[in-house]
Amino acid sequence: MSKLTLTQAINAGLRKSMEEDPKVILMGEDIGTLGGVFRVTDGLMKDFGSHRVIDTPLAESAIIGTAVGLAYRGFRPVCEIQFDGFIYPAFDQIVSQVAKLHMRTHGQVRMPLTIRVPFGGGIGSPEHHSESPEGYFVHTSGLRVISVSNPQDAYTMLRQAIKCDDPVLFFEPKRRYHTKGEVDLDADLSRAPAMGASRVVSAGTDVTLVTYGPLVPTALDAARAAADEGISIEVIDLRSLSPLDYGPIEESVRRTGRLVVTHEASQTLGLGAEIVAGITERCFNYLEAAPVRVTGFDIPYPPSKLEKHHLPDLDRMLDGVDRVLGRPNSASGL
Amino acid sequence: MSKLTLTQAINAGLRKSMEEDPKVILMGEDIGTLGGVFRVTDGLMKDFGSHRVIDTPLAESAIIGTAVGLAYRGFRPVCEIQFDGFIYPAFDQIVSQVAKLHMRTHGQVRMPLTIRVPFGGGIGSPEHHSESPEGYFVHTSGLRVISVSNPQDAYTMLRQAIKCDDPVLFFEPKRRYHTKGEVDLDADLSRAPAMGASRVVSAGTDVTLVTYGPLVPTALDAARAAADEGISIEVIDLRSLSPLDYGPIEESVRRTGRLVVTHEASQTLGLGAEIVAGITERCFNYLEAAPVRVTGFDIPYPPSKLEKHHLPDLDRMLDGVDRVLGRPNSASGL
Amino acid sequence: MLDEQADPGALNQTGIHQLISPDGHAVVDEELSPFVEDVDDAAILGLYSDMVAIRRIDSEATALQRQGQLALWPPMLGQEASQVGSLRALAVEDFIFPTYRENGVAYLRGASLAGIMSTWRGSANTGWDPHAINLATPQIIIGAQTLHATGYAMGLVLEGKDDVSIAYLGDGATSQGDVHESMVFAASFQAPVIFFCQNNHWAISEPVGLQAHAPIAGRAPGYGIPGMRVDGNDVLAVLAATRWAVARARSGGGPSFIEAVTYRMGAHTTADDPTRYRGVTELEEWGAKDPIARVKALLQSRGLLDADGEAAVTARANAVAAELREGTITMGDPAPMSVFENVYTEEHAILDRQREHYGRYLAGFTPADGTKLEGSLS
Amino acid sequence: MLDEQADPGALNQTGIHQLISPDGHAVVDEELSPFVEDVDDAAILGLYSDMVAIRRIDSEATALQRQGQLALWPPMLGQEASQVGSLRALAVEDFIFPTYRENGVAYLRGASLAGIMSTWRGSANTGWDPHAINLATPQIIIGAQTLHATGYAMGLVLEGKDDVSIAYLGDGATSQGDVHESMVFAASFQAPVIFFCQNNHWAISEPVGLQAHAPIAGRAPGYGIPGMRVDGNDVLAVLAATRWAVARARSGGGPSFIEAVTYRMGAHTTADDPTRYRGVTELEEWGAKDPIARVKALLQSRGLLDADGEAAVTARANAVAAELREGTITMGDPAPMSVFENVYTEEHAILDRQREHYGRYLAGFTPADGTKLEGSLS
Ligand SMILES: Cc1ncc(C[n+]2csc(CCOP(=O)(O)OP(=O)(O)O)c2C)c(N)n1
Ligand SMILES: Cc1ncc(C[n+]2csc(CCOP(=O)(O)OP(=O)(O)O)c2C)c(N)n1
Ligand SMILES: [Mg+2]
Ligand SMILES: [Mg+2]
Repeated sequence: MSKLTLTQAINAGLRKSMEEDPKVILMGEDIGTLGGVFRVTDGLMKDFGSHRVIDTPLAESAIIGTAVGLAYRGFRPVCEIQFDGFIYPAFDQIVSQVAKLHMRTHGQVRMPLTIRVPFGGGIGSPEHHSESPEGYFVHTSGLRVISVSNPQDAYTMLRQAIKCDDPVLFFEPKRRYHTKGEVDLDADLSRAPAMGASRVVSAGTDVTLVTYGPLVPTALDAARAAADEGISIEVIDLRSLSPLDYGPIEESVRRTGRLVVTHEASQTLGLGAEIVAGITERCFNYLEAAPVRVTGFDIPYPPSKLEKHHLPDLDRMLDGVDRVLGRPNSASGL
Repeated sequence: MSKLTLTQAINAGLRKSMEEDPKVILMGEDIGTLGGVFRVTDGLMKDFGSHRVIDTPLAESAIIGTAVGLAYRGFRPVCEIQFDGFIYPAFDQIVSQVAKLHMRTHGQVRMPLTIRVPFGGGIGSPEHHSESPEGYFVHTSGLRVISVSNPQDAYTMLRQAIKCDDPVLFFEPKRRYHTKGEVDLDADLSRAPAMGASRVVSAGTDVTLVTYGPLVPTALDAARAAADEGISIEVIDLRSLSPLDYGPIEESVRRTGRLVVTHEASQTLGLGAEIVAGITERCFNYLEAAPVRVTGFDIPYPPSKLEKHHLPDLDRMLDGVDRVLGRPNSASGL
Repeated sequence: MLDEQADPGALNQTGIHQLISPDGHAVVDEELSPFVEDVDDAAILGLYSDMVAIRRIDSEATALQRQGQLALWPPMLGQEASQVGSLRALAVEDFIFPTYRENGVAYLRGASLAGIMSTWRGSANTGWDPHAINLATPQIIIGAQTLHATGYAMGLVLEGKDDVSIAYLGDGATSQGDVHESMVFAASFQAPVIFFCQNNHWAISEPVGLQAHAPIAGRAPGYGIPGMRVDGNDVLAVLAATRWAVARARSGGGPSFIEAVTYRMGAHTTADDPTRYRGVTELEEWGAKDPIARVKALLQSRGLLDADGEAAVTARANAVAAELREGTITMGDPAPMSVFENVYTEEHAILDRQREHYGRYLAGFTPADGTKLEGSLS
Repeated sequence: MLDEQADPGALNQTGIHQLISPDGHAVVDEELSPFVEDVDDAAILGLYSDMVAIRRIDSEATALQRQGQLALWPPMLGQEASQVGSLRALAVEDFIFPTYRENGVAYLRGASLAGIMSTWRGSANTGWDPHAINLATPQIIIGAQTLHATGYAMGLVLEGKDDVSIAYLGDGATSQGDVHESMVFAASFQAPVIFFCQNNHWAISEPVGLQAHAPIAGRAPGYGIPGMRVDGNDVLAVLAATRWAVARARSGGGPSFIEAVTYRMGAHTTADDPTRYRGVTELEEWGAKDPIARVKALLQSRGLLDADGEAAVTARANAVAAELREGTITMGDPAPMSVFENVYTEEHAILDRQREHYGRYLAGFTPADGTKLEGSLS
């Protein structure tokens, strides 16, 4: 076991994948000489050469579009999109090509791309640097979407994503890049939890709190705070956003009868909508109250001095918990 | 009143808007000399000149991006995206510019663009010509999104969209282009239903069936068929997809206790997710059964010979109704 | 100040390479002639036969569309020399990224005629295995394939192979950002990719002059990529130009750009009505430059096309047409449950559930009107 | 075959227009000199003063960022001549579409210093009314603004105005599809737009040679747009080149493209560490071409910069710095409820409900740790 930050864990996952398979190559802006603006790819160009760690010209559609061509040729490109807000120029290639090519070719051409996206807010950045675009990709059939919340998952799930023959959007919670955790670098991948599996990260009995990526630590804090007040929250880390793994959520909601979903992305058609709908369909008779969503508002991401008023924090999560419990101290009183 | 097809009604709405306001200009591929591949802009270049009906080079990002510049200059551009599947190259300009500029400039720059998109399936077209991308835009804060289902709404709502100072995505159900209906061309816009208002198009008491755009006629057929079996369906045409107008749906569900949402778009994070979540939040105590979604599957749009197996039809809607009523003849038995 | 260039609409501009004149005479071109020195009479006859065959595909498919057997068809009438000349310059290892219009290329590369038609019938998204014949599926998103070809060629560099890739694109496509980004990446990585642009003068109803105020091939040098304009109705010139580009690419010379100046004699697709936007004069003018007629004239002037030869060519075209028709009209419909296939390579909890539900629905369900559902569950 | 062009990395290439040599001597340029005939000594002194002032903005803002008063700052050190020369060629009616780096341009166009800083502090998305000073907000999405400038200029054509628009862009930006599409549209509609590209040799850590294998301005002719390469560290040459482009545009000559060859002496932003990717030699080489030093040398050689003159220039720079600092550190925080403002121009049922809930939440809520919420509800 090694103690690694999230960035180091991702770096290690890339390194391991490149060692294991010469067809794995990295592409992106500033990922080579600089090692990435977040240093995620630090040292990899030096060790693997500029033919496997490719600094590309500044054009996102081309990064993804040429990765498609490389995949045609049998490569497994891992593309970095520098920040969440810069993925949109590549949207067409992702939605109309990457997501559809396997079906279009009757399964004869595979698109084992991994698209790494540092995402989410909380780091005081300017416009376009704090977005949560995952919903767009979850709505896109043909893609897999995952989001990691800790170094061990980052290491393992990145390796799984790269090994997966389907295209995977890999969302990295940039405000957790410096979070440290134990990582087993030699763990047997075949015995790791499946890439598509969600996970209960804190057991509880009163309320099920579902989240992913950057808000997992916040949700755990909320669970601890609630415990002080005698409320027992079960926290579930989705890990896989597409496909959603309803198993643990269903099991939990059948016990708690109460569901809160929280994410940074805007509410309307954010992941919360799907989970509330999906759980209502699956667990209707077990629900004791309407599920609650605690999310970013339906606004463009605000200037950084205001981001704390957009992003769900511990207090807003607890407010959501109060609401789902019908407790009168819910301040927003939906 | 005139009897017009949907295309003719849109054409009339464009004409009227251009007559009323010299700042209204049309832009798009093949919209001028040809009159559009669906003939929606037929005759407008002849009547208004090539400076107001602009055949653009073949580049969607540029169509929207230059429309942004034209809006800066005080124009009200109405852009045509030739088919749903060709909107993605413009996604960045729509999401990062069109949707955000009003907020970015503290309300000092307005973006009164209307983006017309023929959408949906059912016309036997090749790949990329039958998509339902509305969900991407509903999830995007700063945009308004509407979808029309009949000639009168098309005429009125297009005029409202063009007059609106916010950017509006205007989704036209292309398989209904030839549907005829009475249109009051001289109706007073100030007395028309608000652009953001949904509408009960068929009253009923047992089940609330919510839809929009191309499936409204199908839903009405389903209501008629169900009536023969003694089931009374209330059909609601959303008209506005963003913002959603929950009023009539809430009112209806409080009476029926049963909700079915149907659309062509894929299920995961399709509009149905938001409506099921929103109504569950708002009407939890009135729901007698879990709401049901009858939607396209989570697949890339299939070859046209298979589209009838992807698109919800009358039978699948009735199956959904059976499900929400808990009737044993529900074939899919969710 | 760098100079502006001339109007791209001008048809008989200097700088367009040609090896056969419209009336069928051989022309010498210093740059291109060396690339076709080995093309003997038999080879020219072969090119002629290819062109006749794909024109026959075009007319047969157009007829089948009118008869309701195909949902749509994009004619290639007038562009046979561009398709045949470019394809015949490639080796089978070279990978092709075509648009919807390169159905002649697909046939010559080895796709089955029924396979090609399956897409236009609406039965399948692909009619061949791209890896089996090194041919991608027809791209409908304008310009997108040029990035794929560039990436593929980048892969060839990484592997140290001397194969090449080729991207077909239209004149309209040159306005798309993706095409520009392809040129940037191709130049940056010196990728062995050929951008083969068929300037057929129209993008649906829009004339090439709307897309470009200067000759399209003139954009290439700005990227450090050599550009070549060639008479796209001259099969030998197209063959030579493509060979030039292939030779450059194979020997590490990197990307190149070919503009084949040709003309779309037919409608954009069978759904299009070109009389709404273009006059007959233009059509007549280009009719006089027919790509097949000029090779035929060349062959005849050299006494190479006797009755037997012509009969063989016709026989091949007839056989192709018959096979195409037969393959199309006997094509079965895809199985309903196949909509769920190949979305993912592995299990997918959400989609698998939808598949299961729909399977149950189809199995247990008789539509209200009593008809039976077509196709079998698979 | 059209020719390839030379390496864009080459610094002292022929074809780069210059009016002041790096050591401060006036140079005659046949094409450009006529455009600055009226620029007298006072005007040159003014340009010098402008450059000193914006360099001071740069150093002051960099310091404020280190002190935690700004979240981020993108230095313009070394690019003062490009910013001043281009801006000073424009009339106030001409509309400017800048990137994040044109903060000198913004100041000279009349944005308040506090306004400019509000964005870099993270307090506001804009620090001025774009319509009031004909200046768009700084664009962060690389290349996007070039389409806006093109569209704006198309609007000018529609209105028959003789104003122009200008899009600033970097060398890295030239790889983006949007920039290409801008050139296509600008050429097609003969829009009076100036593409002003500051080739500062770097796009974060990527050298210009990665983006381009031929001089960037050499791309313009391919579109039928004239291109001009100018010494971007020579304020007179930049002024002249921009005047040339403006004159063309105003008189119906359509778009033009200027490549100002300059150098980013500082980091990409205060978050960047350029020692990771570039050596000191390059920096020293460019230090010798400093844009301010050369005008100063020119002025001094002509005896135009006495102690009083220099004092006035310094005084202005000091005043600017003081105003900037004061405006920044006294800036109030935006009101929490302002996150809901200006998303739409009219009511919006869903967002209005969220606003109402959050207002209630804020009003009724004291965080667990007992702190008070900053700012007032608005
Ligand atoms: C991104 C995109 N936008 C629009 C279309 C609709 N469309 C199909 S073909 C076509 C014209 C293409 O012209 P060109 O590139 O010259 O090729 P040609 O059809 O002449 O072979 C258009 C606009 C499309 N398929 N993709
Ligand atoms: C679409 C997009 N992709 C990536 C980025 C991240 N980014 C910000 S500045 C920059 C480099 C820009 O280089 P250049 O155009 O030369 O301008 P300069 O910073 O040198 O002024 C990059 C890659 C971005 N802002 N937008
Ligand atoms: Mg064409
Ligand atoms: Mg730069």
